[in-house]
Amino acid sequence: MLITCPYCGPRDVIEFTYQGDGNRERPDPASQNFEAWNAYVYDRLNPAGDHNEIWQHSGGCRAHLRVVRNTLTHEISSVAFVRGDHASAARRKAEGQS
Amino acid sequence: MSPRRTDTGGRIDRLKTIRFTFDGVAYTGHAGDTLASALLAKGVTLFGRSFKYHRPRGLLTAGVEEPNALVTVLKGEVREPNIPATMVEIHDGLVAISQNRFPSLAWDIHAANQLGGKILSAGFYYKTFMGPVIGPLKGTRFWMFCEHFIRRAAGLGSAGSAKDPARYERMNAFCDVLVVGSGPAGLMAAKAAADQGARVILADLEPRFGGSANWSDETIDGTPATDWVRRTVAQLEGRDNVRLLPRTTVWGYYDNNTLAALERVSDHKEQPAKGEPRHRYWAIRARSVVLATGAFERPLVFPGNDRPGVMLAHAAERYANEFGVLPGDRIALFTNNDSAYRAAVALKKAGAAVVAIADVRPELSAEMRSLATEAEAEIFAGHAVVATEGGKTLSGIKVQRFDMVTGALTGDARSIHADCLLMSGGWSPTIHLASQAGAKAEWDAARQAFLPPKPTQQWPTQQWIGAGAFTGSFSTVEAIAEGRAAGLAAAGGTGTPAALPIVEAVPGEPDPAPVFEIRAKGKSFVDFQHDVTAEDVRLAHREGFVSVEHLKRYTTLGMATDQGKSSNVPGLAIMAEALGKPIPEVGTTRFRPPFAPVSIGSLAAERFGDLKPERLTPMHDWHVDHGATLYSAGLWYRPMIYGHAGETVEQAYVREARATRESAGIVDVSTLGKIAVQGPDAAAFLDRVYTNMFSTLAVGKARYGLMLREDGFAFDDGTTWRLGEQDFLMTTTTANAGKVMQHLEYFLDVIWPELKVHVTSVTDEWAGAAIGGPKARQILAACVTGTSVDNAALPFMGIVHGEIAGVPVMICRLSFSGEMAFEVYCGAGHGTHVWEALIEAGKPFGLVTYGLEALGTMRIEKGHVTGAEIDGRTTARDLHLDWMLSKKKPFIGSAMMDREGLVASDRLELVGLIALDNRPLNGGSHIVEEIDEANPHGSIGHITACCYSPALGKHIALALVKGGKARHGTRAHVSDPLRSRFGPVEIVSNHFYDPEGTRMHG
Amino acid sequence: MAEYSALSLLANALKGNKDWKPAWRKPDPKASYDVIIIGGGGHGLSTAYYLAKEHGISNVAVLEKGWLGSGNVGRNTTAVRSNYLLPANTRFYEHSMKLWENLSHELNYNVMFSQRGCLNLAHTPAQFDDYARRGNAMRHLGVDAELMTPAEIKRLIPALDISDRARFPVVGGLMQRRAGTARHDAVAWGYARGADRRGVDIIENCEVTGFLRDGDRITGVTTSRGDIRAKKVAVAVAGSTGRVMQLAGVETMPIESHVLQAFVTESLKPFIDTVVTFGMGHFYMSQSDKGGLVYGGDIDGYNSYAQRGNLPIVDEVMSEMLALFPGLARVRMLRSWGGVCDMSMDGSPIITTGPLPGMYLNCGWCYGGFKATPASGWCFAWTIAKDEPHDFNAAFTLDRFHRGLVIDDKGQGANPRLH
Amino acid sequence: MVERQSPLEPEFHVGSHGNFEHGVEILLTETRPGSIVQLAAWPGEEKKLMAAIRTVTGLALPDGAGGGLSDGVKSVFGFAPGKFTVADDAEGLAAAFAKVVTPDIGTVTDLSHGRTAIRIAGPKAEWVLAKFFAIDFALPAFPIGAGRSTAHHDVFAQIQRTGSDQFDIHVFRSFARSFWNALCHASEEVGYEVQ
Repeated sequence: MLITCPYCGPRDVIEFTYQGDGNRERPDPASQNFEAWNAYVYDRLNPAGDHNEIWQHSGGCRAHLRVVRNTLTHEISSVAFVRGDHASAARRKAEGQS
Repeated sequence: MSPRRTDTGGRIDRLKTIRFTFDGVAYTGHAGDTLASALLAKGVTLFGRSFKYHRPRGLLTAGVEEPNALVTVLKGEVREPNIPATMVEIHDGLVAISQNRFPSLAWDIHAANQLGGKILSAGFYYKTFMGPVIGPLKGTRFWMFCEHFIRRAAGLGSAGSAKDPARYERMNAFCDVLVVGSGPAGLMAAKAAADQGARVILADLEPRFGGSANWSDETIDGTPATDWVRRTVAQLEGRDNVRLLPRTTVWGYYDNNTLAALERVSDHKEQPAKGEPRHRYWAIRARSVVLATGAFERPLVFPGNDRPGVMLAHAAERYANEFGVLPGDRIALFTNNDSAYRAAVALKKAGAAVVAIADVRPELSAEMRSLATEAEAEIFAGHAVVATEGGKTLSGIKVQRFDMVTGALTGDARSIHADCLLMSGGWSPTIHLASQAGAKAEWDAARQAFLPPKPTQQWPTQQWIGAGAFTGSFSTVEAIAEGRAAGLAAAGGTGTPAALPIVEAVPGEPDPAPVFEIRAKGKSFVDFQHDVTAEDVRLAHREGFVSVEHLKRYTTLGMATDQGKSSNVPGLAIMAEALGKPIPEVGTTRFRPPFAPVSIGSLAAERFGDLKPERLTPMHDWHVDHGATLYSAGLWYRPMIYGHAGETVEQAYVREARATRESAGIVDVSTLGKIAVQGPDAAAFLDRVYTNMFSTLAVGKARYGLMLREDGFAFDDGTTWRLGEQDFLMTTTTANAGKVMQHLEYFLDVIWPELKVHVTSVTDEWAGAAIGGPKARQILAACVTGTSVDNAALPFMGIVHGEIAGVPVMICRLSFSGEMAFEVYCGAGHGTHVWEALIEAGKPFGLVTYGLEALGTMRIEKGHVTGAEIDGRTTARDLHLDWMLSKKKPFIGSAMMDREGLVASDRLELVGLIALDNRPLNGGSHIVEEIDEANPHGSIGHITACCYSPALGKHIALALVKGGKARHGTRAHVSDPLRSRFGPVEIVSNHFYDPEGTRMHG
Repeated sequence: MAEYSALSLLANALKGNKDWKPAWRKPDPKASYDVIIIGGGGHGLSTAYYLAKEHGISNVAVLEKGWLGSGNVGRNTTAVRSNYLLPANTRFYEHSMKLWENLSHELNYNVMFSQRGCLNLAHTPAQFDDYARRGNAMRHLGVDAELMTPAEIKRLIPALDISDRARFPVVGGLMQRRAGTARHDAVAWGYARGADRRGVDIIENCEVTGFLRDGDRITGVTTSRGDIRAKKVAVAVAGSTGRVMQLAGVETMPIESHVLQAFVTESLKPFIDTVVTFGMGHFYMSQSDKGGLVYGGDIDGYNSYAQRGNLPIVDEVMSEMLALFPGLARVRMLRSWGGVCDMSMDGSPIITTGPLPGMYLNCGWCYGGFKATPASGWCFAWTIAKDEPHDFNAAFTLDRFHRGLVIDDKGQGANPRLH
Repeated sequence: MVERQSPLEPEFHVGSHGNFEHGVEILLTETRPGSIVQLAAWPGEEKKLMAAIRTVTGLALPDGAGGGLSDGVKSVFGFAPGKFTVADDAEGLAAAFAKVVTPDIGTVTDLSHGRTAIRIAGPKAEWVLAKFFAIDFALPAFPIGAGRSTAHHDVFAQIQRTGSDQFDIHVFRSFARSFWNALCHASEEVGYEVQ
């Protein structure tokens, strides 16, 4: 499986660390809403189909990526930096992609 | 007469003689021979024994799909079992032996299994061997008794335990077009793609490129097909953008067009060149893939079809045309399709007598009749072979009139004298890789075969283009046209190419008659290696194992080393007939990697013998030179003790710890994780990450910190040093350095992107030495310049910068041992230099080096926690670290740490233990209130770490015990039935030694 | 239906094996049942069997989307053991072990449970202490465990590299002698036959497409073969838990579905006797009766329902294999496959009533569900029949995560890919 | 000035090795730069950081992910969004950057001791590197000057192409000896020389 890191280009899955369900929302740090905390820590969307998930390119630029990947076919339909302010660092199309 | 070498012909080099042995007998062959062809040329027909009945077996095929002729190749003590003789290229000194036979291949006592006959039907073992319900053999015992013998009878070759001296390597490759298969289709595809300028890899599992062109005896562009192959390969060889990989089996098709291939680099050589691997594992990332993998011929299922001498028709054609070997003198053929007629002609040309062609079809085309005439073969149209005769070799066959619609046999059987029977049951495209890629095969009723699906139905992440026999286009004319189209398409090319090469081939229609089995008396084999018969398939049907997967699993059909390459479709067909359903409704097998068996060495590749890199501290060589016994800690090596001659480990660490507490000791702490936390929000970030405050920490000071996981459990601890207003140096435990780094990065990237903080691993930047003990400060004072190290300049948790022996150092006064202690950090490249300077400075003060054991001893005496206590299940409260949980701010884990399960009163809490019987305690012992040696029960906790404490003169331990703190001052017992260590202990505070910390505060 | 025995084999052989009957019937679904079990894998079938046998509830249907046993019961590495650290797990798996020990007799079907032992190798003194802790935990619950020295290990497994030259030398091991392996498919078939003989309808090729409801209450299922009503609907679908629960409107669960690959070599003469595991990575191996080395390692580490894995894990598993057995470099991997594992947030299972009225849930087996098959069915049947858990599964609740009562044998926290 | 100890020292054997009888196709050496510095810009400050790099080193970084260049003495390349590695034969680079990379631009991290720079050169450099790293080393995909962050299992590596057949590999110091040994081992097939 290849993930196209916006910075590094397509790389083998071995370079990435899976950080799971990207739909989870961390409650406000001071929040006392334990339902929300529990949901954030323990409950996962586990769809058979497109899945919004977080990967870290730990064996590369170490950026975290938001990936939409189909769990039935492993097809990846989008990859973006989790940090919006990294968008400008994305590899330009014109460059040779490895 | 028996099989023999032809006088001329073949792609072997008759001038080169090669010597090898098989079962201890010396043979010769020629360069270009396989073990199969070389032995066959010498008249050998018995190659192996089948799995279950140990029936004698000969060659069925000439290629990778061979189920019968499995051998073990020996290289010294190293064994390579279960290799098809058809895939072994002979070389001088090759030693091969047969397998799964005792005492010899010709006389095998396990052949007696055949006498079991119908009792040993499919799945019989599920119905018996259960044994008595009561008595000494109840439960699993009777089965295990029987199993003992079953296991010894089962199995094919033997593996060895000697380490393979060979080298294995991996190669990561990238290309625009990967072409799998180098027959006419693959060659055309590779050439077309290469002409477009694409980066092309062409792989073929055979040593010779050309596929069927090597044995089809066709002509292309007016020259023998082999010449056309040679010319085309030569053109490709000369190009920078083409890589040719012969002897390379593409065995796996993974996500996003990642394909795995095995190149047998030096198996065919007597000795590999220096540094040359035995196998190279290619991990290929291809933009597009052309599958030109050809097709496998199918056997026909009829009684006696497994006798040595019965072989696939094209295999015989290959032996004759490619290897110059005749598999027999008097050859008969049995077919349901036209392709066998070409074989008949080829064998006739090569010098054999073709005595009969039995064809299940009542009507034969004029072309086939003319080919039969050319072969001088008697035609038996509308006939079938119903028996074979002979012992371990074929002596004759019986043919009988056969109605292919009803399957009825009529009339008298006629015996025909023959020493070789060739069969052809039609062809199955080699769709394995496409199937692995996710494609579901489609049944084609005309071809009587599963074909790869149309491209539109492919999985989105795996895009391939098919060509040639792989797609069901069995003629060379089609292969060449499809190959070029595929190559062009794969390279994204357009334009009108030149005219296609012109092929002259023997005529023949591609569609076989839909006949798979001749039902007559006797064992008719479907899966040759596993001895699955047509009756076994019908038994599976009777017992309800009718889906294709149940059929496979119940009968083991298709589970042998050939993975059903030849047996799959006949098995399905027989089941379909039993069910009265069309074949596709029985199901299709989804093929999984590997296409053909893959050496495990190749998959480990460069990590064979080198599983993990060694991580070394800057002072590593010094430790080794000074007698340290090394301890493997994750990937690191750390000194465990610096033992003196004749010392036990315990004597060494007691000496080291005692000396440290009496004078001073020094330990390498370079392995601690170190993370630079920099930026304007660094302090705020640390406040969120640690349970305690760091924003209040003054520049030039350090603080001990604790981290929790999001779920509120303890995660890691360490000191963090504030080097500047926006510049922190965090230390972590050695084991958790990587995890903590990822934890921090995750929160900065995903949760708090607004924080301006950078984190960088600087573990390797710094060498660290911890020097502690009553004399530690004096030692530092003796060697540090540029700063004072007295109490005023360097208070507890203070940091100073100075120099040691001309090298800048950073010193923090903190203590793990409980002594007055300092951590001295310097650039890693200066680590040994500073270390030696400290050792030198310490000599007058009795400084000792100490290792992990003494470190552990002193930390147990102090009651500090490490990974043995922060084990992922304990909370800060369990470890009496609740004083570190700030109430002034939220932090990671703060919302979750007070849940019911984390504050329960019966949780395990950290305590100290003192052995009251003065005997050593064992790590992993449990704690009980009452000893019951015979029936241990009632565990209330366990020991996490233990040692002999030189400071206390006692055997002590840290332990996690239920409601621990409330038990201080009470007695309990260690219960260690594993090592029969039981005895009384006193439960005490985990702070054994100097609980007030007077020593470290000085 | 005929009992299986050596005698019946002989009698049938004499009749040309023509009289064998299907191992289980192929009935059409009825309109309603007392209990519907979704999932014709090991756990669903054993649940049905014990419902009928222990609780007299035989008006039961087991609904299987594909062919029976097509999930993880036919895709695992067949190890059976009860060598857990935490008491809730140890007790449960030991109950399972006791059922295993009599299972072939119980089912009149040879599931080939062979107690050839399971050896966990330790590579550092600290790891050895960890195993000692685990072994002692087992011993204090009446479960067999023993420590072994490198010399003893070498005698047991001559092909193992225990030399000091090894990157991670073997310093000892934890052995459970009663552990072993079983023939995985036979377990599914044996339970299917056993349940069928007690009147349970096993319905293959019947995919559940939705739930019938009366308000909140689950009253049945819609399937590819029509609607089927039931007083109780039990879900035992392992890797498909997320999908099935979504059909019931439960969007999130403390479960992620991950792919686990497994491998087998070509058939070899006896090479190792026990199940053996590597301590400095993730690798386990045993040898089947046919002679193939059956082995595996870690999950691929990302959500997947694809039953296909990728190369990094393949390479990792083989590398670890050769670190222990350097003589296997020339042995060849014959087959690989992938199974979909229901990884829970603490690595331990869930067997519970609910979470909806009329529903019962069995999931969270991670990649250890095969050995649990008997006890899982036994406990789930109890829970369904009595509407409350047995002591053995009382801790395996769904709400334990929120309450912080996690059973985290590996101490990895809420990170399924690490369990 | 106290000389830095190389982590490769006991395994650094100058001379020809492996299958070199037919010629050496790989040159291996340790470049031992005096300084290796990591620079990281805050979001939006990347251009300023690149300007600072130019000020200190005289090297004008090209735009774009993984862009870099080398003048034979100093080299620089991007390895992550907003992050750059700079190496210099001379010591003191971190101090020089500390003066110009102000806290509002980003951070400076000195890794001069923490990373070991290994140079592999020769006609088979791509071939040998491809044994370890799953990235495309072909020139069009990996132009001269460019940098890549990648890993071989546990060994993290930053690789800069400093010539058409020359690469500088920065690895963590603690892994350097293991990686060096592996690199030498993998080069035996084509013959290599340690300089």
